[in-house]
Amino acid sequence: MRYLPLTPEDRAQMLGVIGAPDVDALFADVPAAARNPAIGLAPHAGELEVERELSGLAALNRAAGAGPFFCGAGAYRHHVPATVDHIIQRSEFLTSYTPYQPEIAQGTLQVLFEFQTQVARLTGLDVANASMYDGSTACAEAVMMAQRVTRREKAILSGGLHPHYAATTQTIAHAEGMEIVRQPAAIDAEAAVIEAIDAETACVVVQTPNVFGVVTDVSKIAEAAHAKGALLIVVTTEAVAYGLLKSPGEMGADIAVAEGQSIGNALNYGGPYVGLFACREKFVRNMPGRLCGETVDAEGRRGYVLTLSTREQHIRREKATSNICTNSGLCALAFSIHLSLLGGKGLSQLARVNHARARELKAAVEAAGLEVLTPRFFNEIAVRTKGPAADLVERLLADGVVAGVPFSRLDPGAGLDDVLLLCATETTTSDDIAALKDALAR
Amino acid sequence: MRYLPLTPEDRAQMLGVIGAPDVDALFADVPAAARNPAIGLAPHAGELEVERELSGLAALNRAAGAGPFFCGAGAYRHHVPATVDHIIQRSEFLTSYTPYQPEIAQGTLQVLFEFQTQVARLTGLDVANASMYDGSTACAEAVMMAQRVTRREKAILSGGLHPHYAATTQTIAHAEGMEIVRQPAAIDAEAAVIEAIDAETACVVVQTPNVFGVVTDVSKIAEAAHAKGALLIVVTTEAVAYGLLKSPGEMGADIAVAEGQSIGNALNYGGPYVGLFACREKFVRNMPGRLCGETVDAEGRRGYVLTLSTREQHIRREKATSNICTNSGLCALAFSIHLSLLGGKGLSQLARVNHARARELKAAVEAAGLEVLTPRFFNEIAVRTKGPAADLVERLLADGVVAGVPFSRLDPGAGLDDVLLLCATETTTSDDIAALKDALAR
Amino acid sequence: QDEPLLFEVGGWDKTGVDLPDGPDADDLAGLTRDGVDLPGLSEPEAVRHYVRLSQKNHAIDLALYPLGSCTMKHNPRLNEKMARLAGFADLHPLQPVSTTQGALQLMDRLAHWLKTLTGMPAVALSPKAGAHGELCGLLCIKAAHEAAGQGHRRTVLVPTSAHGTNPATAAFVGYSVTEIAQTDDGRVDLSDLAAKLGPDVAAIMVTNPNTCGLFERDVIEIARLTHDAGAYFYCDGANFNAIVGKVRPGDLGVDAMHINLHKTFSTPHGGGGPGAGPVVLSQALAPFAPAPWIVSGPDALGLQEQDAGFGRMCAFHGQMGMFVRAYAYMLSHGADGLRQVAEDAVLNANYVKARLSDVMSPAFPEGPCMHEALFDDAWLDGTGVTTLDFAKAMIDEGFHPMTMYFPLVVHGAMLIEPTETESKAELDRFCEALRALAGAAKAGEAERFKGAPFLAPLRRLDETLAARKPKLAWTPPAE
Amino acid sequence: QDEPLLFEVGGWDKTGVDLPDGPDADDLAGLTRDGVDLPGLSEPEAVRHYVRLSQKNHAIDLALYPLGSCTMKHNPRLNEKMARLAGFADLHPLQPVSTTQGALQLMDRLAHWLKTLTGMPAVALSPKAGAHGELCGLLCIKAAHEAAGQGHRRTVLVPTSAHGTNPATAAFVGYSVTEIAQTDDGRVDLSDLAAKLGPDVAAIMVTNPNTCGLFERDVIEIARLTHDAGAYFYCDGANFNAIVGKVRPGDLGVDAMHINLHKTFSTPHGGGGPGAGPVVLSQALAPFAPAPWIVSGPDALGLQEQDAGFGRMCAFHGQMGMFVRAYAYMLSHGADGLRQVAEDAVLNANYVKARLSDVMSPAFPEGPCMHEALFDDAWLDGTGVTTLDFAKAMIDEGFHPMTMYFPLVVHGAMLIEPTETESKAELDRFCEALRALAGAAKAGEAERFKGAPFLAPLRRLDETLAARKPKLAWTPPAE
Repeated sequence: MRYLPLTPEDRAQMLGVIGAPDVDALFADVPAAARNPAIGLAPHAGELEVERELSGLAALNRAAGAGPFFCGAGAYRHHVPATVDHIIQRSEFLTSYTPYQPEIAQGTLQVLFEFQTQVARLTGLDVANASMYDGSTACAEAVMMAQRVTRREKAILSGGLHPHYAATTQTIAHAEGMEIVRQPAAIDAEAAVIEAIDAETACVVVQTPNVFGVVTDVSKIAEAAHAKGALLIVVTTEAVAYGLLKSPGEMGADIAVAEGQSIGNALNYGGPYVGLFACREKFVRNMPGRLCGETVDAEGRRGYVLTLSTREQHIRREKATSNICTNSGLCALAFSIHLSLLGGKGLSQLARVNHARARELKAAVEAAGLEVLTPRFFNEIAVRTKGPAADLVERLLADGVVAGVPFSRLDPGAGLDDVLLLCATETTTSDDIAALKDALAR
Repeated sequence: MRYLPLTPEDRAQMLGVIGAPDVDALFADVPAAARNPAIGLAPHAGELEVERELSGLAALNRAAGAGPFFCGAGAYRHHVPATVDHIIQRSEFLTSYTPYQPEIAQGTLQVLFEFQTQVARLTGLDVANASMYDGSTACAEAVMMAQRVTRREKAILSGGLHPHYAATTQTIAHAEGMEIVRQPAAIDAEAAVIEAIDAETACVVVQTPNVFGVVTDVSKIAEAAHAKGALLIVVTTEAVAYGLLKSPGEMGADIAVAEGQSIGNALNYGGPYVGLFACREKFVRNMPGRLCGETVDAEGRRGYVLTLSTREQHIRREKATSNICTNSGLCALAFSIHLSLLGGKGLSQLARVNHARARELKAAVEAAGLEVLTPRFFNEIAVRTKGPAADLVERLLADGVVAGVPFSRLDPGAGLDDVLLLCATETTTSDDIAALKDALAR
Repeated sequence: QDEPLLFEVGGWDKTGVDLPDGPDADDLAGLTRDGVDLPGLSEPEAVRHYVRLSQKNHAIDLALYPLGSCTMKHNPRLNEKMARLAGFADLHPLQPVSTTQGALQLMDRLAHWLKTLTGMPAVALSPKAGAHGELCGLLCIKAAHEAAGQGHRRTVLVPTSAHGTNPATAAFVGYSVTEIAQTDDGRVDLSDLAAKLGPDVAAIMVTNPNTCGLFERDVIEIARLTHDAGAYFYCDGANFNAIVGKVRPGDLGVDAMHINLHKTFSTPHGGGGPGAGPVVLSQALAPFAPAPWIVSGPDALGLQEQDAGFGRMCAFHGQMGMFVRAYAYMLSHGADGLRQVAEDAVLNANYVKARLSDVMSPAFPEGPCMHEALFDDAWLDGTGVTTLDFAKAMIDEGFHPMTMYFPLVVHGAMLIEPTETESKAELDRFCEALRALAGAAKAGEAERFKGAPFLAPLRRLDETLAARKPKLAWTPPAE
Repeated sequence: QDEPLLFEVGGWDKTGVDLPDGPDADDLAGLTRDGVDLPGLSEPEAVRHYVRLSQKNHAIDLALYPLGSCTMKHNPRLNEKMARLAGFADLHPLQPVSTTQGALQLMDRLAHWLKTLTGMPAVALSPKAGAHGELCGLLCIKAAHEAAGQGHRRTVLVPTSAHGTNPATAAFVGYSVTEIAQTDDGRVDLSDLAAKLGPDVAAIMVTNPNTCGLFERDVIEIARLTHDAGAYFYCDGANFNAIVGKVRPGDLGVDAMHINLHKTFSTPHGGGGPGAGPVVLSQALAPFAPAPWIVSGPDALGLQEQDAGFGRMCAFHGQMGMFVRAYAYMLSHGADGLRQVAEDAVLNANYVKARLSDVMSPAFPEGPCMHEALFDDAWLDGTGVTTLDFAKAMIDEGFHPMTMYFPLVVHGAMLIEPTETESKAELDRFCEALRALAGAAKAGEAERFKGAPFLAPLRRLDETLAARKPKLAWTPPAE
């Protein structure tokens, strides 16, 4: 067995040192009836065989890059420089543990410190944590953090929030005891939350660009929330949008959360991804997740450590701010490397290119006779289809075009079966858009 | 430009320190008329664009793994563990130079020392060098080394030697002043060299398994050569065969050379590959190429250095044993890693599996009515085709089967147009063989 | 040597990508920001920055990483390669399911292996880490109780030795946590458990093998008592690697258990995630599992993405990238290899325990341990050396420290988990180093420990300073 | 810390692959060996062995690697990724050419770029490294002379400053080597050249920019004199990176030049190869180029594999894996970027020269250098420190030494080539370190140099011992 270094001779010698007759003697505490059951699974296989089986399964999927492709809605196909994947595969990053021993984990820790700074600057807020599982769980954590900060129980979710984010938040925050008010899905629904804010409101959650692609200046919502003592949580599922749009902090957000997959990370059929989480400095002791902070070593040299861990489960146990143990360290590293390659300049360029591709997409869709519903967009638009959007997607698939995401797949009960979400990024070519247009025209 | 760190401000500052008005002033020694010509090539491109162009070109090729595939004849498709490619991509191996500064190159040096030991043991000889460009140039170098050892000028090449090896040797050794006697290509031709050995013969070059796949015990040839004061050079193009067959050293070879690609390295359309070169200890100071030796440091600790460099061009200049400067370091590393994973046990297993696949191949080809010409084989056979082998290959390609290499492609003048070379390895499945058989039967 | 922060070396107008400037977004007037205040690095600078940083890390690829309860085992590179196949990595979670049949098949096969190995009938794949899986499991239990009119059950029983995530998760879900006492031999005190199991108890959460590295030998009785009291048995599966292929939790009466794919099935820890925490469920709990759920159609697999169980744990289908790796690991080992994994993990731990017991003090000297060997600090009495000091001195020997001060039930705990992927030679090297250190501690060489590490990139860090005046982001130097 | 040899840690019956035993080869009775006497490592052991070893190496990814004449520049990872595409990496050299059209197109495009950048009409792609390319070039020249009835030309002229491969290659081909004198300002002495160019001269071999880092400003006159004498002008293209995109050797009268793809076009050095050494050729030499050769058919590209030119340099078509990397690099830079490469390489070298000239002694202080800055050891006079000592002390500062004692024409030569992929910040760090070292040397701190390096994995190695009693393979310890 190629992963198991012990030889039969090793095992015999070691049992001798231990003083056990055989290895089964070491399992004596296991009830005999439950020991060594027959397991009806295949025996071990060589690398070639395993590679064949998995390559075979992979070949049954249509990779996003295999042809014209317009899916977004919370996960985005971007080009990631080869350097990113190279570095995250370095043994010292890939096969290290959470940096609990800072003296021999400064590589990971400095990266986290840099990541936190990058996220704080992207979101226009003061502090960011060392990442969350993904955007949706970050959203749920943000809502629960608002409860800790405001000591109120109610959260208002905008109708523009990604339905999966809403469902995740509803499930998790509700379990923790919060009341979740989810507004009906609607294209340009952000302002509607203002009406709902009251003195019991812990927070309002608004997404921009929202799930329909609509870009919103949330400043007025921030004012309204703050006037009632509530927090504003701004959600972004497409982190590249930070390169072009006003930051949540600039618009008055108290907490910003985002899905960071777009930067540095592949689509991966939905995971692993990386949640971004930033807030104003005054809330820092109520934040969930890991934090990395600067300090000095015994000789006065600058160094980094995990800090404020008195918020965390391994110290506080049932009094922790969250039950989170792992973060998404390697995805955060990928994010940080890609962003350090981009820099502010490259991110701005990338965002502009994305926006330009989406404008080209919009023009093509309109030329094909469909109504575009999104008034202001970054790289995603919602389109009104003739008949169910899901049917259109199936039809276009037969023409080799993956046309986007029917909104009904995300929220079947919303009555928006004729809404299709389409996205374009820097990976979308004019040929791709032409193929979509032609297929639509057929 | 993503690979160029200098900013315009950097450049201006640096020119200031240098005291040059502009960068062109630094090129003042270049004749003005030849400076800054218009270059009619495309401007720089982003990573995404480059990736698109190269992926497009790659897609125009049919990868060997895309279907039934039976080419060998000097390059072999084997499964390489993922670990091998992972390790050779580590910065510290990939982006380091020839280990001229041993204090900060012990990683590379120890690997070379291990590699040399592995090659010596595989070939059954005393010493091996740190690799050559490939098997064919190693063969030419071996012939020239025989000239240095024996102070004779004539080399006899067996008719079973790979025609590309013969041509390379003829070109290079002839340029250096040797007389090359190349015997006519024939299936089982090794013993024929005995007749040709005379008192002017520096060496005889025999390949086993030969280009037709024939396995030969060369002990008698060794005796005959030694009786006349000539050296025996044994060539192997399929290094996996070392796992099953008697080693060259065991059969009396003075020098063994081989193509090491089969172990650790991909097909790469012919390169880079890695030449193996081993000989008896008494000839070591006549060896070409780099050698790594054990020594101690100033504190008595064991370490490794490049040694016996008084043979080499950078010291001896026109008196060097060879003009070789680089070896094939990274390919040698891949070879050594793969072989250290295999171990003697795994290599034996791998060789037996290869042999078994080839036996299955032989049975299928015979069942399809073709005559197999190779009496004793490792993983390659030569087959008599009805009509030109090249035509058969074209016909089977239309059926999706890459049937092997027509011998006429290697040596069009040999009059063996109806000979097809086929190979099977551990990557060849029974389905592949069945597909070949079906296609042959059509 | 100090590696500057990227903010100190990067250029504020520099970039390591080649992109066009792109047109102005004139249609978004008033909504755009004025640049992004982040430095960029050319590619050579970026590579060097991260490669230099990486060399400041310890890693399982460098030496034994004996973090008890964390399971740092070898991460096969084949798995990395497989996860990067375009058919998996370049696959969008919302593509038409007809274009993702291979992915669904992989998830279905992974589920089959997980169910078969645990002897449980169902598995929820979507939880993104162990703690997320615990949450999922407790939400299933809560939903099941509510469906049965047992919503009044508000207490969860947790042994004192439990991982912090257990009480944290229970509290998160709104349960009150009651601790169960431990016996002198490191197991759940059955009489205390029986006494505390009442009509208010929703579940017990027991880790097995437990965090003392011991198998709960009364586990079947624990399950019986729990079920008799109308409660569910949640098993923390963090230590499943000690029994995989050897014992099926389903045979022991477990109702729910999360599986850390990075612990048992070798997906890399990555410096702190991503993990993956699928939860196997008993028949009673299966109906309450969250969306999404794979469903078998006549010709193809489908995904039920709405209205399943108690809700939704996250946006998509879980950690697909980790599923690929874990499945590759399973196929590589097979049923026989996985049993060998458990046996070798336990053998290695017992070997370490045997080799160190004469110089250190095992917390539970009697009987075998499972996959980790637990020592207390009694043997350090009078040396002036603490568990922490001892652990830091290990760094100077080239090893990562063991887990310290956990579990809480053992004074100055040192929890050593070698895993099955360590060779005897490496174990011997490790034991020799620890024996030498132990000798030094007892010989009064306290200074060697108090100041340790001496040979690491940095000396001990001031964690108090970091927490008192948190500096969590780089700020430009004051002019 | 010492890493044992794999023969000391591996198991003689262990393997890190999972293969069946395979049937006996009973048809090969008498031809088989009795096992293979090599140890195996399990995969975790192998990974650890090589990762530990790797950390004992310096690398361009870690810091400046200022080896003059070796050109250690950044190796883009995109190129590694592209070379591993199945369509390139998993392609057999003898597949039907109809199934390798993409590979042939790539070679054809690479050839086009090489020809356009050098201003030469032809290129032979197959040479496997620079020295192999030199051999190819001289064989073309020899064949051309023979074809023209000039086979009696047996002398090659080579400047004293040449790379060792130049005279070695010339001698290899059977030419006698005559040295050309050098002027005080480091260039070919034209009058000496003119005097030695006679009817026996087959070729001159001149590196340009030369190994002193200087451009041969009389290159056009050199070419004229050479051609007038009936000889060919072979240019060693090792330093083409200094002028790529900026000057075309074809415009200077060059007849043949090899191009080290790893120097100019960034393919990785890999600890000593593989390289690639395509040779561009003038119209006069093109017909003599070796097989194989790409030919354009009506619908497709083909390969002429026989009867081309003077013969064959190697078994197949050259270093395809390196071609892919080099072509990716060319596309990434484009014509504009490649000129910038040359300019930045020269700028960086002149900057280093300017910053160090007051504390060290430049060999040729007047005028600009090209891509490398050459110092002699005059400035070390009386310090007791040699060039070697100084270089070894650089290791303790985290840098690789520069090239030492080459070119031979400069006493105690120190040849520094920073390349274009170094940032100003890294150059400054380097110059500061060298200035500080120079100060220390002059301040009489000779011990800091004599014993250096102190901080490397090993101290200075005994090369004399290694050569006197060569130990070139591991042998089992005596019982």
